[in-house]
Amino acid sequence: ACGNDEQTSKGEASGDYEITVGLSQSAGGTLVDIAHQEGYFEEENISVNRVGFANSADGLNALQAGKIDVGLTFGTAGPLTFIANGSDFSIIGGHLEGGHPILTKKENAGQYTSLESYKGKKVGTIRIFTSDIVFRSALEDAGIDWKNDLEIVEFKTGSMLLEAVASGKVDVAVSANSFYAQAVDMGLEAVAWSNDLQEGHVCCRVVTRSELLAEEDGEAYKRFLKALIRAERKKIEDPQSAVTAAKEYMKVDEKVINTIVNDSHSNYSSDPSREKVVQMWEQMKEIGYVENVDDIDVNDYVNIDLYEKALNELIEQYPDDVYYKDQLVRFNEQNI
Amino acid sequence: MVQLLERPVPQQNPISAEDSTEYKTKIKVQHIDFSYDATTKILNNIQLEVKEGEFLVFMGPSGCGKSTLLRMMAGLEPFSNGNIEINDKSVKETHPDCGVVFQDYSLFPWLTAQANVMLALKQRNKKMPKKELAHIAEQYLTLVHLGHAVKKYPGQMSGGMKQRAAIARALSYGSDLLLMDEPFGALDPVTRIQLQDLLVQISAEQKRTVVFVTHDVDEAIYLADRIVIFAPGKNGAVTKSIQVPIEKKGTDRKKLFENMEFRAFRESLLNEMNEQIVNSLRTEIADGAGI
Amino acid sequence: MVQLLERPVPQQNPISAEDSTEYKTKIKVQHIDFSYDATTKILNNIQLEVKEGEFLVFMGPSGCGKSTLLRMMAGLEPFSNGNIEINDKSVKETHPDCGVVFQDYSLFPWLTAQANVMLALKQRNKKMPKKELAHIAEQYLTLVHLGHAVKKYPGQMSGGMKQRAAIARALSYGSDLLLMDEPFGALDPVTRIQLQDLLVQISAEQKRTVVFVTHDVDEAIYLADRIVIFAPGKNGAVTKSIQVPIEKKGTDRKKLFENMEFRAFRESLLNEMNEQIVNSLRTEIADGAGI
Amino acid sequence: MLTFFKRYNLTILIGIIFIVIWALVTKYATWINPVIFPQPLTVIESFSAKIGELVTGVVSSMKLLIPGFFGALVTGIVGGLFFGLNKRSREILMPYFHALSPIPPTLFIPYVIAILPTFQTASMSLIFIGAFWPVFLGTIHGVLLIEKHYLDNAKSLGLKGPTFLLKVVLPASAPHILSGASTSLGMSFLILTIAEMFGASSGMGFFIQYYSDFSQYHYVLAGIIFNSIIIVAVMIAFEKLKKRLLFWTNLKADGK
Amino acid sequence: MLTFFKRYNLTILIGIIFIVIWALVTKYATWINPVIFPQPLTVIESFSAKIGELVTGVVSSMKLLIPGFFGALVTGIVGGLFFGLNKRSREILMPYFHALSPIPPTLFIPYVIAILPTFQTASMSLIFIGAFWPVFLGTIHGVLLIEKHYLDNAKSLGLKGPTFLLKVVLPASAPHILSGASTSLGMSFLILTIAEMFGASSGMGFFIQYYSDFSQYHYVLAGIIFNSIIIVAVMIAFEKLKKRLLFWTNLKADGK
Ligand SMILES: Nc1ncnc2c1ncn2[C@@H]1O[C@H](COP(=O)(O)OP(=O)(O)OP(=O)(O)O)[C@@H](O)[C@H]1O
Ligand SMILES: Nc1ncnc2c1ncn2[C@@H]1O[C@H](COP(=O)(O)OP(=O)(O)OP(=O)(O)O)[C@@H](O)[C@H]1O
Ligand SMILES: [Mg+2]
Ligand SMILES: [Mg+2]
Repeated sequence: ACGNDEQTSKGEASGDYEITVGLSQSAGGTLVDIAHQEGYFEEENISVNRVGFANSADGLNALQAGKIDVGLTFGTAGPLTFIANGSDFSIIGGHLEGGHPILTKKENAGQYTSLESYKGKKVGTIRIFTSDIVFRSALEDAGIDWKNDLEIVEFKTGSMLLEAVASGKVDVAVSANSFYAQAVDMGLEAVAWSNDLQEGHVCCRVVTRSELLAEEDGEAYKRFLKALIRAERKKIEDPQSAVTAAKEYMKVDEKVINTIVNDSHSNYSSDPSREKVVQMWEQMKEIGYVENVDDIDVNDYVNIDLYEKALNELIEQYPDDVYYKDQLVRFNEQNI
Repeated sequence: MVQLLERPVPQQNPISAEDSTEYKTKIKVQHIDFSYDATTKILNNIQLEVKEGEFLVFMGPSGCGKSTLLRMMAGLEPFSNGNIEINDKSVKETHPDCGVVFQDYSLFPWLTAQANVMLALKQRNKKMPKKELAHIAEQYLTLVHLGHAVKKYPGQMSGGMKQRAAIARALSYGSDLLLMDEPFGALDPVTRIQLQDLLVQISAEQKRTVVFVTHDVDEAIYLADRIVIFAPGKNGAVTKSIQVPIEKKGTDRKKLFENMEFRAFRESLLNEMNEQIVNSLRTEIADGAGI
Repeated sequence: MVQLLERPVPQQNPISAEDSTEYKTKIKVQHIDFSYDATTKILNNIQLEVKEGEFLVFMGPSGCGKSTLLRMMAGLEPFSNGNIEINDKSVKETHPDCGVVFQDYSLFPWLTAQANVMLALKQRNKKMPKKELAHIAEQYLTLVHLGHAVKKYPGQMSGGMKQRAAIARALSYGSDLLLMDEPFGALDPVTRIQLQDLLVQISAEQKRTVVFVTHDVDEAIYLADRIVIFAPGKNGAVTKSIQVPIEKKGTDRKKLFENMEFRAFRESLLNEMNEQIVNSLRTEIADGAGI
Repeated sequence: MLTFFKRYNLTILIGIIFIVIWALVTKYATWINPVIFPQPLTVIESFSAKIGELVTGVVSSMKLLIPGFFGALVTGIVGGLFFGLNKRSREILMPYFHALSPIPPTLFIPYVIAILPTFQTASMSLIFIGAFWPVFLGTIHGVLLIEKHYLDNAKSLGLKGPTFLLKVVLPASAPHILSGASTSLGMSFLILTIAEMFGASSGMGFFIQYYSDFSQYHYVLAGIIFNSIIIVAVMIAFEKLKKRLLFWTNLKADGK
Repeated sequence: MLTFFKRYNLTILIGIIFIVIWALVTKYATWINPVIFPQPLTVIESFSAKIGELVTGVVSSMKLLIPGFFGALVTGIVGGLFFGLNKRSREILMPYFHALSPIPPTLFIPYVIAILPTFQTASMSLIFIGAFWPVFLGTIHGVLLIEKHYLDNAKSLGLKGPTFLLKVVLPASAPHILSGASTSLGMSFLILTIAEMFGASSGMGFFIQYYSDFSQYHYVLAGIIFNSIIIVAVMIAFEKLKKRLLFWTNLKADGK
C-alpha cells in the first residue's frame, strides 16, 4: 500500500488536527521524524502523516491538488517555481540550509581552489536544485560568465550526475547532500560546499497552500511549526536522535543516514528565513529560472507570522528557557 | 439410405403446403457485370432466375467466375452493376438467408467439428439448451459419416473430413437456400455417391433451393434440374442455361448412367465446355483475358 | 498436345540411358505404423515398394491416411515405427528430393504465381539470372493454362487456378519424384484431361516416379501403373496393391473408356472400395475408429 | 522436476558463468566503479538483508498492478475489438491513438495526482495507461488481420453480436491480442517504477527507485534480480496460458 | 487534399470540440489547477514562442532516435528470426529475455553513462534497449505462429538459408514483426524523454522533460502537441508502409 494508509495507522492515536506532509524520499524529513519520535506532535494534538515522493515537482503538484497539506523537503526553488507559475503557496517555515557538496574525482580535487578554476570545465548540475542556483549566482557574483566561460550540463537526478562525474563525462558535479556517502565510496571528493559559496543559503522550505491558513488562522500549522522548532532544538542537543528518528523511515545504512542528517555542512533550521528566500527568488530571476514574474511580489508568499506566533507561544510556555528567546532574535534578523 | 433428421425449424416451407405447380422465383440475377480490378472483367451481363426448390448446377472452366457469382449471391462480394434479389430482396440491402459451403471449406480452426456445426444450429434455435444442440450437431455429422470425429479440430481432419463437416454445417443451418461450391470435390467415390443421394433427398423432400458448383459432369447431370454453363469471354464470362432433359426420379443410379439418353447428354455437355475452352484460349492470345 | 519445356536440370536420369528392364526401387516403405495421438491409429504396418519410373495411385475412403502417408514420404511427418527409404536413404535422415503438390495447394500468398514457381526453379538453378527464371516460370504456368495469370497473387486466383499453379511449381522443381495429393480435384473436366495427359507424358518421357492421390476411379486407372487401395481398419488403414491390367500406351482415351476390360476393372475397383467402407462402418460401431 | 533441470540446464549454466565473470571482474578490475558495479556477494547480502522489504513490496505492488493491468487488458481488448470492427470510428480516432500512445507516462503523473482521489488510484491509472496501449493497439491490429475466410463464414452464418465476437473475432485475433497483452504485462512492471515514485512506501518499483535515488546499486540490483524472478514466473505462466489459448495455431508444435 | 479533409473531418471536429471544452473549463472552473491545466491560448502562445527550440529539438532527437530505433529494428528482427527458428537456443535464453525485457530503461541510465564513451551514445543505447524488446519478442512470436503449411511447403522445396528467411519466414511473420515494430517506434519516442534527461541540451524529449521540471505545463503541453504531430505523421507513414508490406493479408481491405 502507499504511504498514506500505512502511515495513518502509525500516526498519533488521536489529534484535533490532521496534517499530511509530503517529503522527498532521498532527503528524508529529519525534523518531522524527530518531532514524531519525541512525541511533540502528540503534545500539540496534531497527527501527522508522511507521504514520500521521488520527485519534488510531483510532490508540489500533490500539494496543489490537495493530496497533501504541507511540502517539507521540496527545496526552495521548486515551490518558488510553482509560485511563479501561479500557484498560491505560502512558505511558513524552514527545514534545511546549506549542505550540498561540489564533487570531483579524487585525483582532480586539487584543481579547484577558487571559483575561477571552474572556467573551461564541464560542470554537471541538478536542474532546478538549490545547489545549482547557488552555484550559478556565485559565479555571477564573482563576475564569471557561466554561459560561456564554462559548460554547464544539467541532469534530471542526482544519481545520474554522480555516474557522469564518476565516469569522467563531466569534470565536477554540483551535487546534493543525500549523495555524499555514495560519492565517497565511488572515490569522489568534495572540493567545496554550497554554504561556502553562499553563507546559510536556504534549501528545503515548509510550504503549504495559502487557503489552508485561512482556517482557524492556521492553528494546525502553527502547532506543526511549534513541534518543528522543538525538534530543531532536540537535534542540536542530541544529534544521534536524528539518526534513530530517521532510521524508521529511511531504509539505507546508518552511515548514510548519518551523513545526510548530521553532516557538518547541513544546518537544520525551522526558521522561514524570508530574506534568503527573497534572495533566491532574485537569483532565480537573474539566471532565468523564472521569467515574466514582475507582477509577483514574492513576499506575499512567505508567511512569517505563523512562525513568530509559534515561537512566542513557546516562549510563553517555557518562560525560563532562553533557547526560544534566542530563536526569536534569529528570526528577527533573518525575516524582518 | 440415411434417415433425415427432424428439421430444427418446423415451418420452413409454408408454400410447400400449397403444392402449387406455379413456382415462385427464389433468386433473380439481373444484369450482373463484375470485375475485381480494372484490368480483367470477370462476369459479363449475367441474367439468371432460380425457381424455388430448383436444383441448379454451375459448370465451367476453372477461373471463369463460378465461385464469384456464388459469393455474390451469398452477399459476400460487394458489387455495383446490376442486382441480385433473393426472396425479392436485394442482397445489397438484406443479407440473404442461405447455407453456404465454400470452395475451401473454411471451418473455424479453433472450434471442434461439433462446435462448428453448433454455431450454425444456434442461429435458428437461440433458446435450445446446449446439450440438445450438441446432440443435433452430432446427428448432422453422423449424416456425413463424421460421427466418430465430432470432437476433432479442423487441424486434425483430412481434406475430405473438413469438407464433410462444412456440408454438415451448411445443412444444419436450416435455410431453404443452399449455395455449395464444389462440396464433394475431395470425397472418395463411395462417400460422394451417398452424399449426392442425401442432397437429392433433402432438396426434394424439403423443397430447398440449391445452387451447386461442380466439375463432375455425371454429378451435375445426376443432381441438376438445370445446368448453367459459364463461358469465358473477352468481357467476362457469359452463361448459358441448359435444362436437364432426363427424368431421374426413382431411377436407379447405375441404370441411369447406362441410359443412352444420359450418355448423349453427357457427351453434348462435355463438347459444349470443350468448345468454350478452346474459344477462350483463342481470345486469351488476343487480349489477355482467360480461363 | 503441349510441348514440354526443356528440363532445367539436364542429367536428371542417368540410368534411363541404360534402358534396363530391371527396375531400381525408388521408394521403400517398411513396417509403417502411425498415429497422431494415442487414441486413433491411422496406418497399420504399411509395406510398399515403388519402382523407379512407376506411376502409383493411392485411393481410399476419405480420412483413411493417404495424405498422411504421402506427407511421411515427403519427410514432413516425423514417425518412429518403421522406415521409409527414398533412393535408399531414410527420409528420417535425409530430406527426400521430391516435388510435392499438397491437398490444400498452399502457395505462398505473398508471392505471385510466377514468383512461387521461380522459388522452386531457383533451387536447381542457383546461378541462373532472374530474367531467365522468370521466363521458364512463365512457360511452366502456361503449361497449366495460367499464362495469363503469372502476375496474380494466390488471393486473386480461383481454387482451380491455385491448384494449377501448385502443379506448375511441383513440375518446375525438377525432381524425378513427384508426390501429388488430389492435384486435379478442383479442375474442370476439360482442363483435367489435358493435365492428365501432360502428366502421363512427363512421367513416361522423363521417367519420373509419381505417387498420386485421387478419388476419381477413371483418372486412377488412366494414370496408374499400380493402384494402392487403403482400407481403414481397427488398428489403422492397411493397403492393397492392384496392378492395372490394361495396356494404355497409345490407346485413345475415349476408346479406352469404352473398352470392356477397362469397365470391368473399374467396376471391380469400385466394389472393392465400397466393401471396405461398409466394413469400416461396421468396425466403427464396434470401436470408434472410422473412415 | 528432473525434466525442468534437463530443459534448463544450459540456462542455469549461463547464469552461473555470468555470475562468475561478474564476480571476477568486479573483484580484480580496478577500472570498474564499485558503486554501480557491486560484487555479486554484496548483492546477495543485500538481498538477504532486504528480503522482508522485497516481499512486502511484491504485495503492495500487486495491489496496484493487478487492477491496473487487468483493467487495461479488459478495456484494451473491448476497445480494440470495437475500433477494429468499426471502420469509421477507427478512422476518426486513430490519429489520436497514435498521438496519445507514445506520450511518456511520467508526464501524466501531475494529472493523475491532481484528478484522482488517492495516490493508489493515481498509481493504478498510470499502470493502466501504460498497459492499455499495447493490448489495445494489438487487438485492433489483430482484428484488421483476421482472414477474410473467417469473416465470410461468420457473415454467411449470420453470426452477430456476442456470438460473432466470442466465437470468431476474439479467437481469430487472439494471436495478436495475446502478443499485445504480453507486451502490456511487461509494460506494467516497467510503469511500476514510475507509478511508485509518489505516495508509496513499499513496492517492487519503489524499492528500485528509492535505492537508485541514493545510488545504492547493490540494493538496486538485488531488487532487479528479485523482481525479475517474479516477472519471469508470471511471464512463463502467461506463455503457458497463451499456448493453451492458441492451441489451434502452430504454437502447440513448440512442444512445451 | 479534399479527400483528406473528408476522411478526417470528424477527427478535426473532435479536436476542436475538445479544445473548446478545455478553454471553457480552464477559464471558468475555479477548482482547476492553473499550473498543470493552462489555457489553450497560453499553450498556443507558448508554442509560437518556442517554435525555434522545438524544431531544433526534433533535429537533435532524430540524431538519437534514428540510430537507436533502426539499430533496434535490425537487431530485433535478425535476433528474433534466429531465436524463433532455433528452438534450443530459444528455450535456453527465453527466461533471460523475459527477465530483461521489463527492466525499466531508467535503471540502465547509470550503466550506459558509465560504460559508453559519450552522452549521445548513452542516449542512443537507451533508445535501442527500449525499442529492441517489442520488435524482438514480436518477431519471435511471429516466427512461432507461422502456419505449418508454409513451413511444409518450404521444406518440400528444400528452401534453406537466405531464400528460406527472405521468401518464407520474413513475410509469413511480417504481421507480428510489424506490429512489434510499431510498438517499438512508439517506445522510442517514449524513451526519448528518458534518454534526454542527461547530457542533452535540446530535443523533443528534453523540451518536455525540461519544462516539466520547472512545472511550466503550458510549455510541456505545447511540446507534447508538437511531438504528437510529428509522431502521428511518422506513424501514419509507418501504417502506410505496413499496409503495403502486408498487401497479401486482409489489411488491404481496410481501404486506405
Ligand atoms: N494433425 C493431425 N492431428 C491429428 N489427427 C490428424 C491430423 N491430420 C490428420 N489426422 C487424422 O488422420 C487421419 C488421416 O488423415 P489424412 O489426411 O491422411 O486422410 P486422407 O486419406 O488424406 O483423407 P482425404 O481423402 O479426406 O484427404 C484422419 O482420420 C484425420 O482425422
Ligand atoms: N480477390 C480477388 N481479387 C482479384 N481477382 C480475383 C479475386 N478472386 C478471384 N479473382 C479472379 O476472378 C476470376 C474468377 O474466379 P472464381 O474463383 O470465381 O473462379 P471459379 O469459376 O470459381 O474457378 P474454379 O473452378 O477454379 O474454382 C479468376 O480469374 C480469378 O483470377
Ligand atoms: Mg471456384
Ligand atoms: Mg488427403
